Amino acid sequence: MRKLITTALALFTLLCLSTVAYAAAPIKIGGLFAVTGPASFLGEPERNTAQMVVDEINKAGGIKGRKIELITYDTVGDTTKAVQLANKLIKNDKVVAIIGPSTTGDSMAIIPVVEKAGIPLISCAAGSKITEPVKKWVFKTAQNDGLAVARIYEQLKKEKKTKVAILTVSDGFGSSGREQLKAQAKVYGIQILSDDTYGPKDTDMTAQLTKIRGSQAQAVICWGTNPGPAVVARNAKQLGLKIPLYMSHGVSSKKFIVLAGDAADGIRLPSGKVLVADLLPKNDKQKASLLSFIKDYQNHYKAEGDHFGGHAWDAVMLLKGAIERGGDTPAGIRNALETTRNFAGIGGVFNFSPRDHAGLTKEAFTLVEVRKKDWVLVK
Amino acid sequence: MKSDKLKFFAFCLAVLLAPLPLSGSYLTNVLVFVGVNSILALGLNLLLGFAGQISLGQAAFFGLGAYGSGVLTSVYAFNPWVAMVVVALAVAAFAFAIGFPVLRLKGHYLAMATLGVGVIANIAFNETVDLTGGPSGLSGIPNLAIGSFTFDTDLKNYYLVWGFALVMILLSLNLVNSRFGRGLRAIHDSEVAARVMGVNARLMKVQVFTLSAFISAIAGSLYCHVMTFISPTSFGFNTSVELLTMIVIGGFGSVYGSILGALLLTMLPEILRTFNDYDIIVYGLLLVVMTIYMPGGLVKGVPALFRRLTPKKAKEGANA
Amino acid sequence: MELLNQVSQFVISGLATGAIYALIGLSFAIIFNSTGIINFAQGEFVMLGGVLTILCINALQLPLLAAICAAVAGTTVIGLVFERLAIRPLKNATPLALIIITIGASILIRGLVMLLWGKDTQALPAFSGNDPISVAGATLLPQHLWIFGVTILVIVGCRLFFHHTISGKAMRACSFNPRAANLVGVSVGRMVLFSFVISAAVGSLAGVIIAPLTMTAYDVGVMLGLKGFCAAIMGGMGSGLGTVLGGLILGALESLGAGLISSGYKDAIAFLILLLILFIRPQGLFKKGETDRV
Amino acid sequence: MLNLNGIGKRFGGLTALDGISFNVGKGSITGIIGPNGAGKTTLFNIATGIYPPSCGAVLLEGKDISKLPPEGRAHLGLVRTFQNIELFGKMTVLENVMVGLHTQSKSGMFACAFRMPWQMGEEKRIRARAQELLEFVGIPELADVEAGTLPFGKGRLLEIARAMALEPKLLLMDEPAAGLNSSETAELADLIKRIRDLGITVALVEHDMDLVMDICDQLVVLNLGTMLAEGTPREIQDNQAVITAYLGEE
Repeated sequence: MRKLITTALALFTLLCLSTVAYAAAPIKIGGLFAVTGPASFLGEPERNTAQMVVDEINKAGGIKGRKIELITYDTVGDTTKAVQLANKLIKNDKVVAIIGPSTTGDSMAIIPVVEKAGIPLISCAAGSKITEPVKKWVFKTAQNDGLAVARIYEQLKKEKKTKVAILTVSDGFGSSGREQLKAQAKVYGIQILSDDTYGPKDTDMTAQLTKIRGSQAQAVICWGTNPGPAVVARNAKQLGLKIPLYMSHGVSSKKFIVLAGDAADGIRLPSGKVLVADLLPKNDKQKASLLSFIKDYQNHYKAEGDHFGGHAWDAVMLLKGAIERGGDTPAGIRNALETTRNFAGIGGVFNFSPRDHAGLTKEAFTLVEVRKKDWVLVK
Repeated sequence: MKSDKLKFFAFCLAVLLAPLPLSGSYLTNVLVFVGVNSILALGLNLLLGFAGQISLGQAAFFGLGAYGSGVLTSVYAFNPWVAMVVVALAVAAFAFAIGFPVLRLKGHYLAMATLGVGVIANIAFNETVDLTGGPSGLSGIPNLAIGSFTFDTDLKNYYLVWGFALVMILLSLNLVNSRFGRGLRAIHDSEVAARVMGVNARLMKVQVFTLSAFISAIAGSLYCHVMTFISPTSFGFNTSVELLTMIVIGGFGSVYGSILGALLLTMLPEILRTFNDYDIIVYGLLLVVMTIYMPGGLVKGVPALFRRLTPKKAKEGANA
Repeated sequence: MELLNQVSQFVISGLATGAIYALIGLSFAIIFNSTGIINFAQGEFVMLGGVLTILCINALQLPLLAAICAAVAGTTVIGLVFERLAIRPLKNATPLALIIITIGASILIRGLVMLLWGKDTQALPAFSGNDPISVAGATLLPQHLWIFGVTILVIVGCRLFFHHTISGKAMRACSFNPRAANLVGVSVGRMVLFSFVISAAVGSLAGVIIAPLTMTAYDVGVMLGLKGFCAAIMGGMGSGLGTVLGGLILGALESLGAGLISSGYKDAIAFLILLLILFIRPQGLFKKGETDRV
Repeated sequence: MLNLNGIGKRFGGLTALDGISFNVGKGSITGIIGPNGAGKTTLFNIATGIYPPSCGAVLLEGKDISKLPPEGRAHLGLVRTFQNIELFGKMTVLENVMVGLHTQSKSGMFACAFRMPWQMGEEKRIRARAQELLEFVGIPELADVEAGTLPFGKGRLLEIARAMALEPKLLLMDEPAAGLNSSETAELADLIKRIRDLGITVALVEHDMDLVMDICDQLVVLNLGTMLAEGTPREIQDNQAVITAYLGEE
């Protein structure tokens, strides 16, 4: 109770101070996140992070003396709602830019809306379709699935493993990964021996893994988000599957280790650097951003910031940079975004250009392995 | 009869004028979806509210309509209008075919069978990646157009969708107050008695099931051309339940009730005015509380409540 | 040989999953048999079992066994409250109204758990370790044995209760003819309440014993509930053993389907079977006689 | 008119009816009586096609209709009323009768939805005919009342009007006097006679002996699923087996 009062008081004082300090109208930006529904594991940290970053910016004096106002809505991972809410942000709230949505589906659904309205969108979803082909007003911060696939294939090639089995979840994340896994296999001279899927709510994947065990595959790549991959890890251990198991960046959080328990040991996955920030060399460009994000998130939410939150961090910070350079009009922001160079964020080092609105290279990913319930870098 | 006509004209007028005060507001956009949901709710209400046959797989027909139109126009470059008609007829034929075995079932079993159809359809949308784009969706669907006039703004889409909705409403009103509609309502009240009266219950149930699938498929086509992007999540079990909720809230067995339900539920986030996670609880509570205390939905429940509160006027305005 | 091993693994894994479907199916059948209601919120009882156990362990620091008992008891209370608040007030309930109410209740329960507990998936430690056991060329986990064991216990328990105790017999009487049961002095209302209580307990027990394998979250109930219902339908919605067989067959077919045909269409296979059974043998696979299902 | 030939019905192991055979004469009023549990209602359900018989055949005007569903029999002129009056409670009194006119009209789904001109004409005709029938049974003033709110006696009259709408050749009534007071019963007796005078054959299951003896031309007595006796009311009153069956009950 006392805590509540203190917080309320603090907020109130802050409010008073801020109204005195900044008379200029705030810059409105919109946020669309799937805070509830099946994609809430993305939407919730993203919304939290976005709000946190905006608060921090405002606390530090805003952008050129003007405060930012973040207006967020919950899409529930429902494309229809996403479109309605995007319209609401643009027409009612009159935002100058939108960050999110969390899922590829929601992003694809609102692209026609923002393109028509001419409002810059920085999507936090991973699907490469979002920015390929390049759309005038659409950018994204989440690393393309293709980059994660490339990172895994590169490692396999280094170990001279050429035969793999893939097991993907049948939702947007999994099917996008599956597409990339198949598309890039040839480039790396890799042969996909079996191609299986599982449902997002499935509770037993031994059937698929048994099939894989019976094949000549030298590695399994599983593409999904919690809890599916944890079940896969446990089933693999149950079946005594000997070949290495690779996961996607979809499970690159401590949560996965908790869920998979002992079975997580030895599993490798490509991850944004946020997971291993403290292991990075001092000269890593991203290190400063990463450490500040982790520290802030810990302070605000008493929880570990993950790389999903990182997408929103990047989006807000990119927007901040663009507003500083290009002013507060949608067109100005868009043009400034497109000229962003060497922005070291959470997801990687961004370099946007008229030809590339995703801005990352495969260096954005590092390959990590679970060992003794913690992450280590794979050399 | 006269008052029915008057009511419909008043409603048409309201639909026609509604966007004017909203000019340019995003609410026009929301109203487009209210229109789509109205058509869907109406289709389900014909089946559920009038004939008393539950369907938890309505999203399947909605999805088949949307994907049918979407794939035909974006991949095979069909004329959207032709695609809409072809797809709606195909979906109706499909419903007619499965209608006979499905509608032999009653109550819970019917609910489960229709749910099964819905689940299977949703899996099919997810798995036929080459055709539908799978879980990541199908984009690049064109807007509808007549000649060079393209339905590409909210306002144009509003009149497009509501034009369809009004036609459906008119046809439904006609149907309900006719030989066919009476037969359906008789089946709902007592199937045995209806059959003894010479009502071919089996055939009529399948017919209305087919009709409701047809209507849902049209709604699907409209939806895909308005959105220009579709993904399987829009056509899952939740959608079917949402439609059910609309009817329960608006009015079981009432044409205008379907519209009211669609309006309220689509605008629910606006009504609640919260950015919070409570929507889902409100949904659940509404379903339970409404079914127990207001089984006729708002359309019948509110006048009844009003009558109870003002006992003197009890005799007037009995039939809403 | 390799194929044979694979098939044996498919079948055994399938049976383990099937045992869960059977338990959940049984909990459906218990309510149906004494009330004629299909409780669409049944899956939520399963979810509550797992979620409450984890909650008891994490928040109250209870030992596993105590936590399980507390969770089952807690779910039972929720089942009781559910019957009182949502089923009892409905007079002259039509199947339609009951379907809608139980769907509403399931959404409500799910929503409340999401708000109070969060959206995270959580794991429960296995009851007795994670070292695989080898059976007929296939491997199992100790937890699978727990599942089989508890399933058998529950079946035997139900059988004894419904055929050899006064309350059990009274509950069966209610389902055959509530009016007649009422005339001979059985309180139908109390029996309905009873059936919800027992069913909630069985459902939550199913939720508890699979939580270590599948983990749990606020939204796991939907699919499990549907599969359990499939099992019950296959078994003819009543005969205890029929439902169990239904569950086991469903689990095995699903697993074989995923392994040998297509993993993507696994659930579609399950529901296709459900539809076929409803169309061709609505009285279930193992039951003879007339039904009012058609 | 209606021939029942060796009808038998078993529910599981229980034999509800066994070897029932009799003939309902054209233009007559036939009463089917018997103590509780004699199988009267089951017999009715078989005659109207609600259940299939386990053995035996139902013939209407010499034609085997055993395999026809209820609606098919209705089309042939075999119509029934129910013991617990099965009205369409949420529809108005007039609409109830209009459903009865279903077989007398033919507009399909499309004609109804698009309000074809001839469908409108048909609708008008149906409405007028329904009003006539309400007058025939004596409740024209209740046309717009919701049927579910009617008192029991009026409900019975409505049910008869609705059955009459099917232009039956044979009207089967399941305990028409059940739940009626004495003045209502007298009214009913009068109505049934008027129906017979229209040339419609009537068969009824009834407990009210006074009513049965008053209006029936012919009686059939069932006991424990078998036929006990058949004959005119006078013959039945003197039949020893019948007397024993009824008295033995008490």
